Amino acid sequence: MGLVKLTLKIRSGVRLAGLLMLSCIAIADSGNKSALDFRAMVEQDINDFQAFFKKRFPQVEFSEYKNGVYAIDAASREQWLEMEDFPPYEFAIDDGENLFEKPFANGKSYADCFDNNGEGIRQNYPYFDSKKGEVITLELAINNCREANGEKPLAYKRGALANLSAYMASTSTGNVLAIQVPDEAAYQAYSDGKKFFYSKRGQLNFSCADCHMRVAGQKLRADITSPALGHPTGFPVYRAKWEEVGTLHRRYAGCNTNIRAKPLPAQGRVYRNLEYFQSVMSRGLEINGPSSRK
Amino acid sequence: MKVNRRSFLGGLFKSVVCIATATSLPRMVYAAWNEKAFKAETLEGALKSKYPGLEVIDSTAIKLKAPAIAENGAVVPVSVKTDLPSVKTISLFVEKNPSPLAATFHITPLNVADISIRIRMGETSNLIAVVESNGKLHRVQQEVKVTIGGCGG
Amino acid sequence: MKIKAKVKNNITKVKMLIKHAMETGRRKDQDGNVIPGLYITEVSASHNSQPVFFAEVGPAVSKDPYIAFSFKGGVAGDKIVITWVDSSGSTETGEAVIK
Amino acid sequence: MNKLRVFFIALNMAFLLSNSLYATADINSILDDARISVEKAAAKGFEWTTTRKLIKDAEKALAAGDKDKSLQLAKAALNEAEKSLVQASYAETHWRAGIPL
Repeated sequence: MGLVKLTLKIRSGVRLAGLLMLSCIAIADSGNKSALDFRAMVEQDINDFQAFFKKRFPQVEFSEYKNGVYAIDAASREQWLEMEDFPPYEFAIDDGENLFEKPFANGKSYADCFDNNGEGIRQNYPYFDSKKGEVITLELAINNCREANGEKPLAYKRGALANLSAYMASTSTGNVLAIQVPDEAAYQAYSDGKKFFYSKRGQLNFSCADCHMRVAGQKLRADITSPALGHPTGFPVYRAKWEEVGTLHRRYAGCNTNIRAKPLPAQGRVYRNLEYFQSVMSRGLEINGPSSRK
Repeated sequence: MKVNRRSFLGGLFKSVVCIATATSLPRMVYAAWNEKAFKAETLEGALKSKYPGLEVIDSTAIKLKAPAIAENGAVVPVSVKTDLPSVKTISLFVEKNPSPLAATFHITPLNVADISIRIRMGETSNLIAVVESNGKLHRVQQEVKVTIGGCGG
Repeated sequence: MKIKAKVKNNITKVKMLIKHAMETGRRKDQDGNVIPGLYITEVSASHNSQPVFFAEVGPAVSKDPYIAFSFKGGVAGDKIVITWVDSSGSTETGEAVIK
Repeated sequence: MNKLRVFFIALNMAFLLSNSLYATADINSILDDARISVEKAAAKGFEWTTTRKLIKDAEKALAAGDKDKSLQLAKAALNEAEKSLVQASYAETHWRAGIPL
C-alpha cells in the first residue's frame, strides 16, 4: 500500500520527481534495483510514453489510439470505417468460435484452461508468469492449453490459432488493458522488450521507435506510420495485404523485414517481451481486436 | 464515430446457409453473365460489349464514392448512388485493370439505385461508374491512386 | 455467407459478405504455377420470392466479396434469400430476416 | 631486346596467374569471415535480411569464374555482416539514446 502511495506521489510530482527518476535509472543500470525502483520506473515510462503522443497529436483523444493509424489519418480512417462496417474478419471470428467450442480428444476444452471460461479475458494478456519466469501471451497460452490436453500446438502466425485469438479478442471488446509488472524478473522481461523497441536494427538501421514514435504520422515510403501507443489492442488483424487474419507476431516479423532485419521467431522470448513492453505502454486503452488494417 | 462492435454484432442476424445445386435454383429473369464484356481487355471494348450502341454522356447526377488514395489496391471500397430516373443498370469499370469491367448491377423499379462493393485495383487508375438510364449511359469518373511499396502503417 | 438486412423509412438496406477466394487466374503459387481462375460471376437476392437484386461480377471483386444494395417494400421480419454462382458452377444460398 | 620482351611477358603472366590464385583464396577467406560474422549477428538477433543473399551470390559468381564480381559481393557481404555486429554492440550500450523523450 505504501508503495502505491509513493508511486502516486511521484507521478503527481513536479520536476524534482523527474530528477529522482533519472537517478533511479542510473541506480537500475548499475544493477542495484529495488522493488520500489522498478515499479516507479515502469510508472514513469508509461507516463512519458503516453505524454509523448499527447504532445505529438494534441487533437487525438487518448481512447482513439486503439485504432492504430486510423486515429491520426482522416483519409485512411474513412476507408477503414467502410471495412469495419462489415469486416472480413467476421469469418475468422466464427471459425475461431467453432474451434474454441470443439472439445479436445480427452473431452476437455479451451474453456477449461482459462479464467472465466476464456471469455472477455484478452486484456489480461500478455502477463508475466513468475513461476515459469516468462511472458505468457494469449497465443502461447492457447498452445499451452492444447499441449496440456495432448493436442499438437498450432502455427503461430495465421490460420486456426489466429482465428482462436480473434474469437477470444472479440469477446473482450471494450475491456481495458492493465498489464502489470509484478516483480523483478518481470521487470527484466519488460526491460528486454523496451530495449528491443528502442534499438536500431536491420540494413535500414531503424528502431520500432524511429518509425512509430519519431516519425509517427508522417509518410514513410508510401504509408503513414502508426503511433506505437495502442499497437497491441486491435490484434489479431485482417490485413488487406495478407487477405486473411494474422497475429501480432506475424506483424512484428513483417515490420522487421521492412527494415531488412531478419525476423525473430513468432512467440520466441524476444517478441513476447516486446509485446509485453508494448502492452504495458498501452495501459488504459480498450481491447478492440480483431480489427482490419491495410 | 464510436461503434460498439459488440452491440452491433448482437443485432446481426445469423444467416442460415445451405448448399444447393445450380439446377435447383429459381431461374432469375435477368440476363446471364456477360462473358464478352468481363473478358474485354480495354475500357472501350468492355463498354462496347456491355452497352452496344449506347451514347455515353458525362453526368453530375451520379454520386461515386471512392478513396482518392486507396489504402490497399486489394480492397477498394466503392459506392454508387444516383437519382436519375428509370435506372436499368449500374456498371463499374477500372480503366487499367487487366479486364476493366468489375461489376454490373441490375436495378429494378423495386431497387433504390444505391450500391456498394469492394473491388481490386492493380494500379493507379480511373474508376468509372456508368448508369444506364432512359436508354442513355451516364458516366462519372474519378482517379484512385494505388500505392505500392509501403510498409502498411 | 453473412447477411445483414435492416429496414428504415421503407427502404431495406442489405449487406452481404461472401466467403470466396475470388481467384483471378493471374496469381501464381509458390512454385510459379498459375492458380486457375475461380470467381463469383452472379449474385442474386429475393424478398418474399420476389427478385430484388441481381449483379454480374468479375475477378476484380475483392476476396471475400462485400456487396450492399437497397430496395423498397421490405418489412421487419421478412426473409431475404441470397444466392451466388461462381465460374466453376458452385453455388451457395444464404438467408436472413430483415430487422 | 626480344629476350627482354619475352621475359617481361612471362613475368607479367606469372603475376597475373598468382594474382588470380591469390584472389580465390582471398575471396574464400573473406566469405569465411562474412559467414562467421553473420552467424554472430544472428545469435544476437541482429542479422540483416540481405547479408546471406550477398554471400550466396558471391559463391555463385565464384563458381561461375567471375572473380571480380565475387570479390565485390564477398566484400559487400563482410561489410554488412560487420556493420550488423557493430549495430548490435551499439544497441547494447546506446539503446537509450533511441528513446525520443
